[in-house]
Amino acid sequence: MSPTEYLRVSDLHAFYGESHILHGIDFTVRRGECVTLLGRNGAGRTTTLRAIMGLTGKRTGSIMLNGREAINLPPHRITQLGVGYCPEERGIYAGLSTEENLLLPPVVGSGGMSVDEIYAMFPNLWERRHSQGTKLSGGEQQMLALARILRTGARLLLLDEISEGLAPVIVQKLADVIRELKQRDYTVLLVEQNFRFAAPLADRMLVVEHGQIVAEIAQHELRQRKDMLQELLGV
Amino acid sequence: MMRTKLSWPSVAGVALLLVAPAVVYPVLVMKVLCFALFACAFNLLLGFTGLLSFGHAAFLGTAAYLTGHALKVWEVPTLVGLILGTVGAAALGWVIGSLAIRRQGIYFAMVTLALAQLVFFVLMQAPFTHGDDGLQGVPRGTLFGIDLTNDYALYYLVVALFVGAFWLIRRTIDSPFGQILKAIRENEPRVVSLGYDVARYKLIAFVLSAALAGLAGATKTLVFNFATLGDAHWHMSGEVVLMTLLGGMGTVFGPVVGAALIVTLQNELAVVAGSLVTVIMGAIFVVCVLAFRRGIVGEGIALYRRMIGEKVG
Amino acid sequence: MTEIFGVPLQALMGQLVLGLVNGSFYAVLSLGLAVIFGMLNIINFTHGALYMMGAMFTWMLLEYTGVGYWWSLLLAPVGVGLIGILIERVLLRHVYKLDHLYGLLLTFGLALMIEGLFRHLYGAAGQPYAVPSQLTGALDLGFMFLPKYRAWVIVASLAVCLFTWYMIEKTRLGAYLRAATENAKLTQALGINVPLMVLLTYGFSVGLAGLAGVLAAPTTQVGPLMGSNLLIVVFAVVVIGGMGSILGSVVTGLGLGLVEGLTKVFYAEAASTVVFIAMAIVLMFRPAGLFGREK
Amino acid sequence: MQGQPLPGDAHDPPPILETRGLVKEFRGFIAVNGVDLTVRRGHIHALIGPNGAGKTTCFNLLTKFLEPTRGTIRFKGEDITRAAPQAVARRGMVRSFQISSVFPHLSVRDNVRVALQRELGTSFHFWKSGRTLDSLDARAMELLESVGLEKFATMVAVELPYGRKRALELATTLALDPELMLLDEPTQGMGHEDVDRVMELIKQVSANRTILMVEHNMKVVAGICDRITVLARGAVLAEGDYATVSANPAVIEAYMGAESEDLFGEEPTQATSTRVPATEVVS
Amino acid sequence: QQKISDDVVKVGVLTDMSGIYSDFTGTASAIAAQMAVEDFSKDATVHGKKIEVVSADHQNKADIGAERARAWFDRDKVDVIVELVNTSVALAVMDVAAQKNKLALVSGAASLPITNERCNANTVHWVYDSYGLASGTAKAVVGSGKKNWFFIAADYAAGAAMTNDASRVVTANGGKVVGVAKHPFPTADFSSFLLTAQSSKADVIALANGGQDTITAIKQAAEFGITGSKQTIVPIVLFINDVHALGLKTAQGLTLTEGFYWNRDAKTRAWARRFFEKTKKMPSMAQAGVYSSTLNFLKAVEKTGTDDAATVMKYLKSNEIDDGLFKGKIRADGKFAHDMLLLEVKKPAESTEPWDYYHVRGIIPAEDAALPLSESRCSLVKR
Ligand SMILES: Nc1ncnc2c1ncn2[C@@H]1O[C@H](COP(=O)(O)OP(=O)(O)OP(=O)(O)O)[C@@H](O)[C@H]1O
Ligand SMILES: Nc1ncnc2c1ncn2[C@@H]1O[C@H](COP(=O)(O)OP(=O)(O)OP(=O)(O)O)[C@@H](O)[C@H]1O
Ligand SMILES: [Mg+2]
Ligand SMILES: [Mg+2]
Repeated sequence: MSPTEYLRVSDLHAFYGESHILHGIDFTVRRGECVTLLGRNGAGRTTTLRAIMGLTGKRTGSIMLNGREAINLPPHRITQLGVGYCPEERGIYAGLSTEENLLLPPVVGSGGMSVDEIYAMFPNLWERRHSQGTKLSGGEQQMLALARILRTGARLLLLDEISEGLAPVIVQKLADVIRELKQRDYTVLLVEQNFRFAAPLADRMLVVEHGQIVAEIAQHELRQRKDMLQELLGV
Repeated sequence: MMRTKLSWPSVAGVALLLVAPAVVYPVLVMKVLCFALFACAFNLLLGFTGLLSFGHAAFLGTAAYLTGHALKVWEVPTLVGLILGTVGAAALGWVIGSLAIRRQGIYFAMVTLALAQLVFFVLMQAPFTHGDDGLQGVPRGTLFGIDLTNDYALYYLVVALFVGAFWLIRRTIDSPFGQILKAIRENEPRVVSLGYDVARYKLIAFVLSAALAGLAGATKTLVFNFATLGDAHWHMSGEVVLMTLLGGMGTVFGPVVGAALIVTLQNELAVVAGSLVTVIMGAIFVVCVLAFRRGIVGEGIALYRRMIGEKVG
Repeated sequence: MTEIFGVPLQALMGQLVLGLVNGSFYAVLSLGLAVIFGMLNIINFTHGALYMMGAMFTWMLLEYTGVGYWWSLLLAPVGVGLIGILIERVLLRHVYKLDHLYGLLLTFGLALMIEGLFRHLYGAAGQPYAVPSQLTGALDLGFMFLPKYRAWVIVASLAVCLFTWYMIEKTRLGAYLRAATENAKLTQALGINVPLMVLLTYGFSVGLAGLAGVLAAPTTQVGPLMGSNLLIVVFAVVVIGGMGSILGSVVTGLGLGLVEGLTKVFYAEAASTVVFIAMAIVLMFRPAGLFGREK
Repeated sequence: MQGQPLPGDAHDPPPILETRGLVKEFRGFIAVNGVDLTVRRGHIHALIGPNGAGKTTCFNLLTKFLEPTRGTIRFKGEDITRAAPQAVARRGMVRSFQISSVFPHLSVRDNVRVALQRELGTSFHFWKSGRTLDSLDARAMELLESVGLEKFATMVAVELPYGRKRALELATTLALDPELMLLDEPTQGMGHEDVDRVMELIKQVSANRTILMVEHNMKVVAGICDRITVLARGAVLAEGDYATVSANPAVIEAYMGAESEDLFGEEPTQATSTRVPATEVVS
Repeated sequence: QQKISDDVVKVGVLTDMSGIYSDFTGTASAIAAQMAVEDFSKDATVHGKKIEVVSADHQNKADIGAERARAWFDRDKVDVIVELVNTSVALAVMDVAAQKNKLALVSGAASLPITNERCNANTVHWVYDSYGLASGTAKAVVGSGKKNWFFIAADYAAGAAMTNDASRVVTANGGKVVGVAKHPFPTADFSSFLLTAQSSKADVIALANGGQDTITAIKQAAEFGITGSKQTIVPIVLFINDVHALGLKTAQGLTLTEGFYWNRDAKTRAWARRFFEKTKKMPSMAQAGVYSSTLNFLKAVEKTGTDDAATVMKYLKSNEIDDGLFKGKIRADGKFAHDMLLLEVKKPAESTEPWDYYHVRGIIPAEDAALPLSESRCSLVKR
């Protein structure tokens, strides 16, 4: 495998109970790259991320995380390989204050942002740091979910629908954050419904349909493959 | 369905029961039958409704004392005595049940356990139970002129009672009511969405189970001529769980097998095990949970199905 | 002197204080149960047996190694905790995936085994354990003479409850624990070794039971049966408290101790049943328990 | 953003279900926020909206699986705001679940029979023989045929493929012959062919009843729905037939965003709101 | 003149080996019976027929006990069942013995009904009963000048019975009952009851309960400094094994009644030491009773030449019994009336050897320690 390659997923199948959701996902993400998974509701993008984290039911195939096979590792070991996961449902803890939520994930690598940096980046969190996690507004919860993995120094970020439920200004800010992360040579795997948000950020876009990758589009091909995207994403 | 697949064992079983006293002690068999009935009643709840009651001894004990007192002090006819015990247990079941079904799962178990303990204390303190002495020397009386002090006479009464109750339980399981119980165990919200009042089904199942447990207790008093606090102690509640688990919960014959095993085991351990009886009982529990969850009959059925190449649900 | 329902206030106060002593046992035990339930979703039927073990260890330490009360206060709970860890590793592990009723049955069987074993080895009448010399004698509270040891029991258990509460509510570790209780999978995905946490939590909670055992040793006969009856009462406490919060179980524990104390004044015969009656009433009006949120 | 329910003109059928100012709060978080919903007799009415918009919660409120925090629900003119779930079901409003919801270890036929036997009124009769239920088999088979499951009648439900389970669920719901049927994402997790079958099915069963369904699949919505209500962040964003709704810019922004015309317009727009996918919320 | 049935004389020791009574009965009782057989005849025979001892654990379950008794009598040729601790089991087995016309010699159980309303012709109550302990102790203690009594009584049949029996004697002998505190059974915390007792200023605090409760109460009495105060604690039912379990430090000064004390005289000591050899503990009165009852049964068989229940019982009831452990006569109602010992627990300093726990403070004559036949409700007592 090429040295710059950070994540290689091959022939990944995943299940929830009896329902077979992923039917053989194949893709790779190189270090410092930002890749977006597009697709309709229920296409299987979230499931892809959950499967990488080992959160689905049964899963088969192979997941190489910079050279280590992770398909059989328990979630916390996967994280310790330097992965940060921001779940679709955000997963803010009601039992913890904002700050506790932020400090919860253990540091898994060097080069994570300091708490001050984070508060500087998301002032709202600073203001609300003592209030109960789930009392935050949807948008603030989203920031918190993202912020807490930036702290850990994870090099690969799996971000699920981070733009959703956020006011345009914050979406803007998030876009900047992602860009900055790319500067810092983070690797990002983005799941997005909001095409406008994803398009400018992604080096490549993978289209998921019924648990399979049906198309790959590089940043520069966007315009000419517009109709094809229409067809795949639209109705 | 069960009905067709398992009817031959019932026939064989009944036949066996009829000839049994020729070889084994009638009293021993009667004891087994009492506990088998107790376990079946319990299984109706755990195995077919998915409710683990950890306080079924309360019903066994209460009925045992009620029947005993009625026969000894009020000197009612035997049949009336049995009915009183059963009805009493049912009533108690209704009270405890309507409290307990407000909670699910583990809570349900704890609540039943606690309430049963309450009943135990009450029985312990009530004068008519004679505390430690137990309610002794309960007369068996007569039935349709037949003198029941004769073990064999009583034996056939007990067999009749058991077979009757057992039939009722199986009938219940297959009945329209039983169908709903199964459905509730499988997927409660769905049953609600189909317009059934789940709580009432649970309660009825609970009362039914309590009543039959009561019948077991009443019969036991008749067999042994006494009722003691042991019948109401929470160890007894534990034992019936063990019987059901060992025999196979949710199977029709499991509890019977389990009861037979445990009863004989206890009798034999009495001579051989010295002071390790409880340890052994506990060990059986642990093994069953870890390695043997289907229970003897359950495993048997599974094996049988595998042999005739049928999938196990 | 002042009277309440014909009971001299002095006596009443006395009984309340004594109720508080029992209450603190309930509190420590139900606390452990609650934490275990929160993390493992298991009702730990062995809790009573392990409480007994705590006391037995205390006795053994003195009997065989001459180690006294104060060291036992540390060693016995640790010992019990280790045994708990063993139990979790060897047995409980296998039932998490199953319906949680199996957890209950498993621990029940285990309790039988432990109690039977100790009875077999050390007899039923139990063993004597003297009050540590530093705590003999009584305090004059004005309205009663409270044996120093009883006072110590109250102080110690309240301290333990407070400590546990602090650990869980205010520390990093506690945050992990709360997170794992709320959403184990995600917490693990954030890089926290949840299985290990579960192991330690169980060890700790069981250690609490052991500690309660040590505290009980000088006040009751140290025998194999001391756990089983107490446990059922604690279950009732748990149902009443409702597994809601840590504080919930503590408060309920102490509260019921007081209620029991009062009952002993006004209608002693009901002292052992009052807890269960209380439970029935609570169930009628607050099925989820006083501090409980539906699980 | 409050969408106005269109003034019911003459040839609009009468409403069967109406909600006024329906609100549901979960510990401070408002999942459903003042929804006025009007479902008219005989319609296939779709409830769409981004994840976490409150669709499933709405269902749970309508079927009384959740107690509304505020607001009223009227079904067939009667106020059912405080009725018990089973009572609502008996009045003829029956729902299906977002996660497939069958009785896994009962046979396919028995699954349907559980629903059918309610009509017999013998469901408390524990002394009656199970055979008394055999009279229902004929009807059960009919229903299974109507969803193309007749071949699987004796199979244990567990063993059905996902799509077929949804079909079975539908059959079970149909067994109660409800006047109003609530379907939560009936095509979720299905392949194309399944989707088409279910679409057909819904169309065909809608003959003499009303259907309210949650659906993410625009194809289905566009295909068979007479009327569409769009929820966003717990409130009604728009209402009307597919044409009206899909043209509504607010809806395009909030929900259909990705397929809107100015696909590559630079300015970021109002994004959709997503929280816990209901698959993990309900149950 | 019948012979020995089915050519063997079998003694069944039915006892509690795994439960709360196992300390003062249990496996050691079986050993006691075995000793009796050996002492009776070296080669364990009578009239050339083998003597065997079998034993079983009734697990404190009456039905298991009754079951076992039936099996023994019908199948295993057992002629007599001894020990029978736990009153519910004892009463149940008595009935079986009567049915099968075999013998039941009770030494472990305490309940009065055994020789009162539930008495039968096949049963002897060998060692003690709750009435004897209650009234006997009461009379002796009141006699010693301790007039005011406070009862801490378990709130169930047995507790009530003991309280009444004792109270009657107390008042009859010019004493006075200043209070009764009923406690639920079982109780883990007696402090509140002890407080009330303490404040009652009674001379005597009588514990009308048993087993674990009594032990706990005594232990906590020590904690509350009642032990060693001028208030005397009188546990009505207590065995030397309980004192052993409590330790002299806690138990010192208790006044109680037992039917047997190993360290009473040379004979008892000699026997007890042999018992100790085998069991590593000194005999309780129950275990002594097992020895005594077995021995005397065998003697009776030898004298009468049969193991027929009626004959043996007739002999036992018509001859004075004196085996060095117990001395007295078996009454019509089956109560073995013998002297009881009023004992006081020594201070740790006073104890000269292990298990040397008691001062013998007096002898309670048989007639004080048994329900007067005039008051008996036993059908065997003709008036
Ligand atoms: N816990 C679950 N149990 C069963 N099925 C599930 C579960 N979670 C998701 N699914 C199903 O898996 C399929 C893919 O879900 P997934 O969440 O991956 O969709 P997605 O591509 O992320 O779209 P969106 O996030 O917009 O819902 C859907 O059909 C969904 O119904
Ligand atoms: N029990 C609950 N406790 C707290 N919040 C809840 C609960 N149930 C739902 N919610 C919240 O209410 C909102 C609406 O949830 P709902 O399930 O109705 O969304 P939905 O529109 O059905 O989404 P989907 O398309 O994924 O089914 C979500 O944000 C969810 O977080
Ligand atoms: Mg998703
Ligand atoms: Mg013989």
